[in-house]
Amino acid sequence: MILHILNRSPGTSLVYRDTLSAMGPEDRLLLTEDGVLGALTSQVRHFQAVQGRLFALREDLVARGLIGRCDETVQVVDVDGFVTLTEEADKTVSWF
Amino acid sequence: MILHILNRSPGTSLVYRDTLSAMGPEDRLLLTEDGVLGALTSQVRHFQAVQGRLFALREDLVARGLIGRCDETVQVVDVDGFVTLTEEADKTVSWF
Amino acid sequence: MSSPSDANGDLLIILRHAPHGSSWLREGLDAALVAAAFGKSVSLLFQGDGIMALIPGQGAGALGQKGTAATLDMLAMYDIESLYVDASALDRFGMTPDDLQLPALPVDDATISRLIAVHRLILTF
Amino acid sequence: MSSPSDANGDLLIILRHAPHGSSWLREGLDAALVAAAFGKSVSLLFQGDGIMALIPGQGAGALGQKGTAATLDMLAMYDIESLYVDASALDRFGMTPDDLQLPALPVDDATISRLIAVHRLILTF
Amino acid sequence: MRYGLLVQGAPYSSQASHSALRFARALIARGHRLESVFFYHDGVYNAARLAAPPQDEPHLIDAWNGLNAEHGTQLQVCIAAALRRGLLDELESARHGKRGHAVESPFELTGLGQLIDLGHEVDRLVTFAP
Amino acid sequence: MRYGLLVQGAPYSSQASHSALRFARALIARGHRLESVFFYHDGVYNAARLAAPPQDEPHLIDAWNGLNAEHGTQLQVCIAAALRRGLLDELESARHGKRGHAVESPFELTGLGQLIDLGHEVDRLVTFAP
Repeated sequence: MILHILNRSPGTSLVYRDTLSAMGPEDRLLLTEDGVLGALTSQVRHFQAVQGRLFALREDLVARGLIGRCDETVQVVDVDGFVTLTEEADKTVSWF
Repeated sequence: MILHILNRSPGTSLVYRDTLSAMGPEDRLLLTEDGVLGALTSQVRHFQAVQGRLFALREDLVARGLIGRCDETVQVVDVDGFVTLTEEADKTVSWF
Repeated sequence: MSSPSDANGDLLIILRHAPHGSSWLREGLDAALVAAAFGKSVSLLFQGDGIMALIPGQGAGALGQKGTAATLDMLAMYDIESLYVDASALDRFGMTPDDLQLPALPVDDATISRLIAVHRLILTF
Repeated sequence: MSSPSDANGDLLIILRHAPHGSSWLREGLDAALVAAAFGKSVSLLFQGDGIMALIPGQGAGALGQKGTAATLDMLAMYDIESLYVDASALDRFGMTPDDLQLPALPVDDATISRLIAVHRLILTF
Repeated sequence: MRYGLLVQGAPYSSQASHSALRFARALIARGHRLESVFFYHDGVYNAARLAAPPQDEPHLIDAWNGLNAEHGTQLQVCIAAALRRGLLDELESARHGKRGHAVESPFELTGLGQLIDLGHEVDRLVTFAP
Repeated sequence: MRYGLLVQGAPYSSQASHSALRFARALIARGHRLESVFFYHDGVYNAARLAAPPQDEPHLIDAWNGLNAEHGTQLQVCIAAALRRGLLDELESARHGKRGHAVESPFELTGLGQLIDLGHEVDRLVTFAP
């Protein structure tokens, strides 16, 4: 399992498309920084292909006032959970 | 007439969408830097709404080896032409 | 709030970046406050991800760096009352003006191009 | 050119940025050359706008700053021969492998994820 | 016409500075006057006096200095953006109790108000961003 | 586990440095070891010793120095990326015939080879980019 980390909003950047292309069937995707905009209910359809393997960073959602608007299909983790995800993954790939 | 200047590729960034939203019926659009990728025949459909008012910077096309791949509906100008466009416009707006 | 047709202003600042991820939004708001302090009439247009600036309940960022919520509260103090928000961006994010912490007027594409036409200077952030 | 299944390499560098507009591409290629000089087996994947790195006929940039065409020519000298290009990006730009200045193998999504799986370290630029 | 430029991109990382300099030379060659270049956001890094690019690459700081020397173009750097990023002149360095400085004349640290003034004084303000 | 971080974003301009520091503290708190932070692209600006952010904002350079002091984390700065951008230490400044320096210990200018070594030495390398 590989952890992919995406820090761009699907409202601005198309890098999410390359990220999804590069993900294997067990890989996980963590949305961080402006990437957490992709976790909103209105945006999460962009990540339908990785449903169940989609995570978002709690601190970045909270800082933006978006924690209550995060779609329920997204697993919210804090920075300790981020570390755990990197422990569990064979390696990480960052997309920006 | 207002000159809009766009330096992002439509292959990566969605800023072109906001640019087009903001353009009035007489306004012109100049593609520069990585923005000249939008002048390729395969990409120029993104800018159909401003056909006839679409320009691309020659020097940036040449540096990228793309001068021969620029769509014929795009008016290619060099940096002197860029200055002329700013003279003719009431003001400029940069999109990035 | 003035309607777009009144807004024959000195400066329109277009804010396209979300808070926290970069300093664009903060630096754009700083420019707005300084221009207002210099006596210019300033309008703000929140476009694309920039509408996230208007979401209530924002806090400090990683390591406690300041967000932009406090700066937004200062806009009224500086008489910056012409706030516009890109209606299509609101739609895209599934939001309405009621979701925003400040009263901003939703504007369509034609109005955005008119805002740009009637302001003397445009800065994008 | 090795096929993806052979590529059990040390390092995969993913190049997603076009030449000239930013230094990402150049800095990514520099990392590739240094890794190869350090004896690592290096593969390159050109993805998205990064496929523009492979267009022939590139020149110097504004003010004459160096492009990346010369660096690409050095790849073979450093034994970097595993070059892959995102097939969907080629399609999107209406290009074929014949349009490229170096022989790069077009790869589909499944192959891209496999490339990432079989390399020890992945760097994106 | 009188022009002003707003540069927001770091040198060497983005093409913004290169494009701005190219445009500056072209507008001057056409007989216009370039009053000032204002550096904001990561554009303030253009003022880093210690920049030492490889000899086969353009030296952007020298190029900015040349604009000032030959055409009297002011080089104004937003002080708030600069201090955060470590671009202190001698005065600010002393004020912050530090030794050494990273910015020197003809680049001058100044307030954001100068950008607003510039934008309203000149006939055209053109932004070059990363 | 042994971790390394690659930081590619300028401080104050992007969240990359903030996110990297937050992650660094969390992994250390969980008992892992952070061997080194490598700064590349605009990340090299994190080493600017003169940075003077407002007092109510985090001082990122101090935070990096703290990681080094408390946990022995190396702070490695790509020398090629740094020289272009004006981030010279005393040795490079003298070598280029300049006065003053912008980078000091515990930040060290080093080759890109150190990044490659780091990536293959540690169990996890995590990139924080702008």
